[in-house]
Amino acid sequence: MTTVPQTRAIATPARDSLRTPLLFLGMGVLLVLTGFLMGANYALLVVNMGLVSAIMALGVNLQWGFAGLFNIGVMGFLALGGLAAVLIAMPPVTEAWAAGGLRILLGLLLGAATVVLLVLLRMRMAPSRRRMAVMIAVGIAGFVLFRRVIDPGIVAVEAVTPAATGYLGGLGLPVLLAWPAGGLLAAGAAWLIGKTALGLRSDYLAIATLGIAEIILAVLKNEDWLARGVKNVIGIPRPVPREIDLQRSPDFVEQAARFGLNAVDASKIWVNLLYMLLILAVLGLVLLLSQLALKSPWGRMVRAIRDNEVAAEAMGKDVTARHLQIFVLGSAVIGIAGAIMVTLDGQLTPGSYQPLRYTFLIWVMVIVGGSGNNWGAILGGLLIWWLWVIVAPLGQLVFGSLATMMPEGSFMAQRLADAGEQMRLLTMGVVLLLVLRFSPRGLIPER
Amino acid sequence: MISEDPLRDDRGNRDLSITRPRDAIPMDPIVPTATQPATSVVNAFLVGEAMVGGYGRGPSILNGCTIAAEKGQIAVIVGPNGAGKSTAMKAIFGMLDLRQGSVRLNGEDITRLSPQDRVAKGMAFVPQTRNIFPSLTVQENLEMGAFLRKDDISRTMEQVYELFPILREKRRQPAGELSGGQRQQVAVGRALMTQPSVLMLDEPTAGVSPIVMDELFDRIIEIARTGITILMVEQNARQALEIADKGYVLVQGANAFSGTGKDLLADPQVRKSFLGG
Amino acid sequence: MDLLNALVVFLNFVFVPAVSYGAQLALGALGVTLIYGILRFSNFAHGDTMAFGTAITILCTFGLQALGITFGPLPTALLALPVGIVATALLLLGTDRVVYRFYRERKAAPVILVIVSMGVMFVMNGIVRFIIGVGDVTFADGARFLVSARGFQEWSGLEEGLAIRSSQAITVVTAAIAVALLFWFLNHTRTGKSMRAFSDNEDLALLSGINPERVVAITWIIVAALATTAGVLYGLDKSFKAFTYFQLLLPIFAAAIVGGLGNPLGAIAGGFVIAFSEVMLTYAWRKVVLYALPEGWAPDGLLQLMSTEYKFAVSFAILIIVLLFRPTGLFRGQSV
Amino acid sequence: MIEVHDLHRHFGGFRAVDGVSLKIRQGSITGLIGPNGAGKTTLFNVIAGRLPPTSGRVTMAGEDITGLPPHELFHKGLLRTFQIAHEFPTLTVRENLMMVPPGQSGERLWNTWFGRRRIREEEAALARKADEVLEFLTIAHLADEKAGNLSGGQKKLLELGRTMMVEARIVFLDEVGAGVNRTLLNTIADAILRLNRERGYTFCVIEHDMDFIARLCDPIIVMAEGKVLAEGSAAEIMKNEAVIEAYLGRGLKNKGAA
Amino acid sequence: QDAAPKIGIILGFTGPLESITPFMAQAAEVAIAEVNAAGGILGQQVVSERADSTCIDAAAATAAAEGLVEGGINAIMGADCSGVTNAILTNVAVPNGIGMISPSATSPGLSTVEDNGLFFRTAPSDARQGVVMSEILMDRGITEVALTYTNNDYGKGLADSFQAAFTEMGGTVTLAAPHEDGKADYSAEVAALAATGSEVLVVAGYTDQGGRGIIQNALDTGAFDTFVLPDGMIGQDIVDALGAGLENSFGQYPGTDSQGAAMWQEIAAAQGFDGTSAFAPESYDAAALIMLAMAKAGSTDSAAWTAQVMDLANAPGEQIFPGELAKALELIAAGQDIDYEGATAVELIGPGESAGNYREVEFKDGEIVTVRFR
Ligand SMILES: Nc1ncnc2c1ncn2[C@@H]1O[C@H](COP(=O)(O)OP(=O)(O)OP(=O)(O)O)[C@@H](O)[C@H]1O
Ligand SMILES: Nc1ncnc2c1ncn2[C@@H]1O[C@H](COP(=O)(O)OP(=O)(O)OP(=O)(O)O)[C@@H](O)[C@H]1O
Ligand SMILES: [Mg+2]
Ligand SMILES: [Mg+2]
Repeated sequence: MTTVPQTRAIATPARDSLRTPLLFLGMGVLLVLTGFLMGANYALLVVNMGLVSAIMALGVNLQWGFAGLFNIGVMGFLALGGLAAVLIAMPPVTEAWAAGGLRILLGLLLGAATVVLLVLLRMRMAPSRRRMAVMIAVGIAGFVLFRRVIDPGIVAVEAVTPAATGYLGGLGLPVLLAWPAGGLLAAGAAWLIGKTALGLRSDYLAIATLGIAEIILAVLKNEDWLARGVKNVIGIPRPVPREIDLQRSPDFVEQAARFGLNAVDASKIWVNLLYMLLILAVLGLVLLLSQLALKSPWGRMVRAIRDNEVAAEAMGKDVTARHLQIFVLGSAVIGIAGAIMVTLDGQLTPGSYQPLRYTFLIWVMVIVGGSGNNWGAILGGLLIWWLWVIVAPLGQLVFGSLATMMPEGSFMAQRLADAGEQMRLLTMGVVLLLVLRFSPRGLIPER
Repeated sequence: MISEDPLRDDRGNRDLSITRPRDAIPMDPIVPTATQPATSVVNAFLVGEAMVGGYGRGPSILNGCTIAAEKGQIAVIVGPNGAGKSTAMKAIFGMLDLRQGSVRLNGEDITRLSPQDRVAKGMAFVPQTRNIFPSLTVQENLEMGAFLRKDDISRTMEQVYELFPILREKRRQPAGELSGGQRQQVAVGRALMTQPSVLMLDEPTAGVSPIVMDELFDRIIEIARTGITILMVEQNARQALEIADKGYVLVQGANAFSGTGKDLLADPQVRKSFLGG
Repeated sequence: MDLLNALVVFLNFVFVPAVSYGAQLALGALGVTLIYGILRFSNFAHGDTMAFGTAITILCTFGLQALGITFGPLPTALLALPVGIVATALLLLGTDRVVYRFYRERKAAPVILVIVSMGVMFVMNGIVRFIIGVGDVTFADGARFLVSARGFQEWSGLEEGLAIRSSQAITVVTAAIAVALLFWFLNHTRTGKSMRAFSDNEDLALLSGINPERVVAITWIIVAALATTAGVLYGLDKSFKAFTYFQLLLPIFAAAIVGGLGNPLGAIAGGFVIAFSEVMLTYAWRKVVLYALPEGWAPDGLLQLMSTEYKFAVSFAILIIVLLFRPTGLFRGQSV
Repeated sequence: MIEVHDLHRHFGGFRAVDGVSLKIRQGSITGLIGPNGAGKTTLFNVIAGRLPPTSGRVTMAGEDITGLPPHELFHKGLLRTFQIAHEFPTLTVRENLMMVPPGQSGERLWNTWFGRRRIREEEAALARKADEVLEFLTIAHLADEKAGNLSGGQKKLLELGRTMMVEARIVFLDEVGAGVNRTLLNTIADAILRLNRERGYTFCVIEHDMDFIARLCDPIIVMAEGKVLAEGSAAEIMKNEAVIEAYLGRGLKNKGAA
Repeated sequence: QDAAPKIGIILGFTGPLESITPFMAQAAEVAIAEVNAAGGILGQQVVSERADSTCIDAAAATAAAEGLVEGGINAIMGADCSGVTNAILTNVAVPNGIGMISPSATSPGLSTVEDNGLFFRTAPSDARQGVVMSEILMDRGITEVALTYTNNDYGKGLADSFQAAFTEMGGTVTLAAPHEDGKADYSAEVAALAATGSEVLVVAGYTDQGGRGIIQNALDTGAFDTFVLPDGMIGQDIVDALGAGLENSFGQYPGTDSQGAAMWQEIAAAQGFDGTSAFAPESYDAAALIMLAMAKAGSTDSAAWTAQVMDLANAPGEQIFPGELAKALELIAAGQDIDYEGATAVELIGPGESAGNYREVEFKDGEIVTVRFR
């Protein structure tokens, strides 16, 4: 019998078990090649961000690949993780706290109290017109009170040297603490969202989560007292030494010289390696925990729920609770990745969170890698991120040389030369289509 | 993913075999061998002969079984669950690639025709599962059955409604909202609308109440009398064999017994092992 | 107290803009919802499909203008529209042939198709930018206004003006016609029914003799017509820019989903829900109230429920609330 | 055991269940029959928490269970099968069964990380149990097959098999027999009887195969057009004119072909 | 020195600013070509390489910049958006010790970032412009305006500084509403702004983004017919697109009464592109400054050339305008002082950012007419 396409193939176990290591080996080769062509440090940078992407992909994979939750609000949870980095690591702005910090806190408490009261009312009172009226009245009163208390505080805080601070600042704790904190923050938000929106299915859930992500970002962009809004927070402390300090340290320079490296290269490589270790530790932990969970009755239950919610419910599985649990866990993982990303960048720029980059690209990673398979998600994260950055120089190379092949000064030559950078997206698209063509269920399909 | 309404969930689209991607498993050339059964059936109107086939690269489900039906006659396939009855039906209808064997209609070899082409040749099929269009209304379901017909379909539709009066009542309702038995009636009705020359039914009476089942069998006899060939799989085997001209017992993808319906009913071993005593 | 002026202010700043924006979204959403309804996936390339059709139409419009051909008071682009539609149809059919068909035959899960459409989106993106560049292109000509603000003031003698652009009027009319035609087509023609049958149960459609390739081709052709029309009308009203068309995707999807995926009426309803919630909830009602209330009762605030920076947040919040009460949209759409 | 009080379930204006009151006695095997569209499945769905009732009440052993979600009912010992098989297609057949029993320690996330030993033991026991059930249903050879690849009848068997994985108090069977080979159906009937006699399960069975019903069930409740039409023993029902008229019919008119 | 001097041009060629970045890059390349025509610097032809900052994706921008560094650049002309500019600065430029001049990152936050003396910008920080704009309004007797700004660091920064200055001078801002760029529809913003009853609308946005959409919509509905336009909003393209609609409007953008801007227009026109396109002249200046500094330092080493930038940009010395780079090189070679004026009257202050002289303009008959300088 001749060859059969992969979709239909019930691949032999031997080939199956080899496939994953081979693909990872291939990925490694690609990265090493990149290192040779573009410099070791460039490759390290790409790997680091690729690993962060892999963590994001793991989070999405947990939600979609294993539980079938179509969350395209990834961007929002990433941003929350990033916010945690600011709230934890930036030094507090004492003038701002003095100006109106407590007022804002009080306002927030009042707001939260209103919500809690509303929920209690809803639970305690029987459904009726009266309940509706009471709830609306409480809601409006709460909102007005909330604004009355918080607004002057906000104005005062934002007036404190707006060009440099104009916000409350953070806790001034070590930035590494922001990573779990980012997870917690995202998890908390996910819990609230899940409580309301998880009743929705497929694309409806998708658009709801997207909407919530947009709302989270609107708050981040416009509430300057929180994290400076679109004015960005820059200079977030780093968990690793700064290159420039290393370059100035004689010890380090001496060490570097022993390896035959100059101080600049050595410092960059050292810093990136440190980052890599930290990220790998997180990635490893997340991977280990989710693999253990998935290879257990819990994982079986989750897959059963994904396959057929109705039947799972009839078999005594609490579908809503499981969905909520997974949504929260997945979002927490995404939040951690968000905090790591902001730490790597050293800045929080709410204006830069765009769905294309921070939601859909992550989805591409999961699907190309193979949804429902953690190794696939990791491979997808590495590969797609690699492509995302490499196609820019690549596209320029291809189109630049195409342009030179055209007759000098012709319309096409001009267009091609102009289009060089534009073609990054096109190249990305073509590669994506090719990968999915030859491996429609992803590179490392589920079992 | 599963939607809110369990009844709406059987959108097709899961059975990969049906569309036969071009690069499906190529057939080995069919060389007549000594193991093939005697050619007594070769001249029947519809023949699936010495069929061997399975899903994807999996093991063979059909192991050389032969099914045949004469023009205007009723052939019934019975057998235990998983014997390959539905698979045999699919193979005859071209929804599964045969590894060996052939299918002939009216003397013509149709082994390599696609299901669509077989529909054009006058074959109609009611699959065992996912056999309705859930979001189309009952009436639209029936219309779709007559999709290829150019003539006036209102008379046939009237006949279907007479056969299954409940469908007339529900004709404006999406078929996905019907009860299990009602859906089965829609499925059979859809096939009747085709006015085929061969009608293939995979367990048409599953889930249908006794009174409707009797009506249905009556109607099948009538249809056969108009010269239409009928091939069906049944688990309500005793009733089915009673009206069958020809019966096949399939076990593990091979013919275990065959004969007229009466013969099989009379055979104590068949009764005990396959017809529930 | 001046109720007439209050009404005109309301019409000019809330009603007319929301109606025309709603119609623009609706036209886009019709295409999205049709693809979802028949081919069962969310097509991310739709924004760029619109951009492509518009780009071709624009080039053709420029050609016509260069030849001195215009369309009287109507925009020349409408003359060029058929060319754009044909080009887009060819592009879509080609894309289907080289990309989507493969996955259809393999019965790929809808999400795979979604991601694939993202790949297509990237590619179309590149093509569009290649054809027409990344800059802002204005191509509207003909009479810009049906009723201009100044003209209305002079005609009515009122203090406030009311403006209705011709592109707005054309968009609303087109959207109404498109949804009516589509509804009729899907529910009352043989081809339309066969398309719905195909979307319901592909296998059974085959067994009924429905030719899937034909269904798919017709779907893409209708989508091409819808997308190009939507894109051109939007471009006439605002202007053309590749990146904006890509950004249009989100509100369009929101509209299609809140209306109920797969339902043409839902697309229209969804478009208006999004548009009206954006405009109404962030509108500062001060001026309207000033006119409507007796002298001296004037409020001092702006009477704005939400500031405009939360415009999208608000419209998305409304969308989520709608979905909480109607989990598959206003018109009970499909879900995979 | 189960009491249904004046239960209504309407779809739009259509009354699928229209004022049904009935009792399912503890330890009985109650048959529920009636023409297609009588409202049997809808009644099941309401009792089992799949659909909220329009009005009316359901009690189980005196406790009001109206509108409880299915998973809670499951934990109260109420099981059901589906008329249209609801397998978990990407799980293997064995996994389909192993996922059923409640209270598995491995279903808590925490234990999957810190209680691996216990999980392994439990799993081994579950797998044994599942294999026994599969053996009984004659599909042991398919244990490692994906459930999505089963034949129509095999899926129905799996559907039944799930109810055999746990200690249930009451089991609702919605047409387990449709599409199941009659010889095997007899075996299943024996099993139901055994479960009923030996383990005290209560059953409520929808089925169109009158031999099966007659052999197992007492009493039999007949529904038609959303209402209860008759109730009684098999013999009584078979003689009931109204039931014959609406449901049973009088056999084939044209015996034998040609 | 063996390798040719190499400048990395890193701008957001894809993403929200993609419609102006090609002109910015072209402007920088024009400067490079000019220098090369004059024989290059340090005896070698200058080469350049573009990279995509995406404007939004800090990680991708970092990688792209690192790629440039590995490719051996000696200076960075960029980046465009403040966010990615900061990321590149702290993650690439500082660790690698590469000098960087941004033509368009206007965020005040960048003034205080730790740059090791490597970072400059030819765009003024927004603080000054707010004051200038307020003065212009006051001089025209306008004391009440509505304000809309693009919701990013540029728009927000400018809006903040304007609001502060204007209120200080006794003016009222009835409503400050942000708008998002690249969105489908701006009716809601215009409706809210119109409801304030103000006669004048300040639009702090970009010529080809939401700012333009807002003006278009306001004109169509008759909500406003007087607009005040800051630098990001002034360009020939918007004048062409809106035509008579801007007759009553005015604005200001960086420039002195030096002839630099006009000369730049000519150069750009000769190259076949729109010199008024936002941040194109700043880009020319950034590239020119880099090269002149290298020439003056006699080295492509960043530490060396960045040390010369302030000197070159500011008086004393002979003024250098666009198109006069050859002359500048000669002067430098001759050891004479120069004061680079360029297309935007470059004057670097504080930590190396443009001081900001502004020209007040009106829009008459489809032309941008300078009224006076401030
Ligand atoms: N979701 C729904 N919307 C509208 N009508 C429905 C819906 N579900 C069921 N019905 C109607 O309710 C009636 C009862 O259906 P039900 O499935 O309970 O019948 P049944 O007694 O189980 O029949 P069968 O023996 O055929 O399975 C049917 O007429 C059906 O058309
Ligand atoms: N899509 C599929 N892929 C792989 N194996 C399949 C598939 N469908 C059926 N099988 C296997 O093929 C065998 C025969 O299935 P088939 O559906 O033909 O049985 P059947 O005789 O119709 O049984 P039933 O009476 O239960 O409907 C079964 O063992 C089943 O597991
Ligand atoms: Mg079968
Ligand atoms: Mg039923």
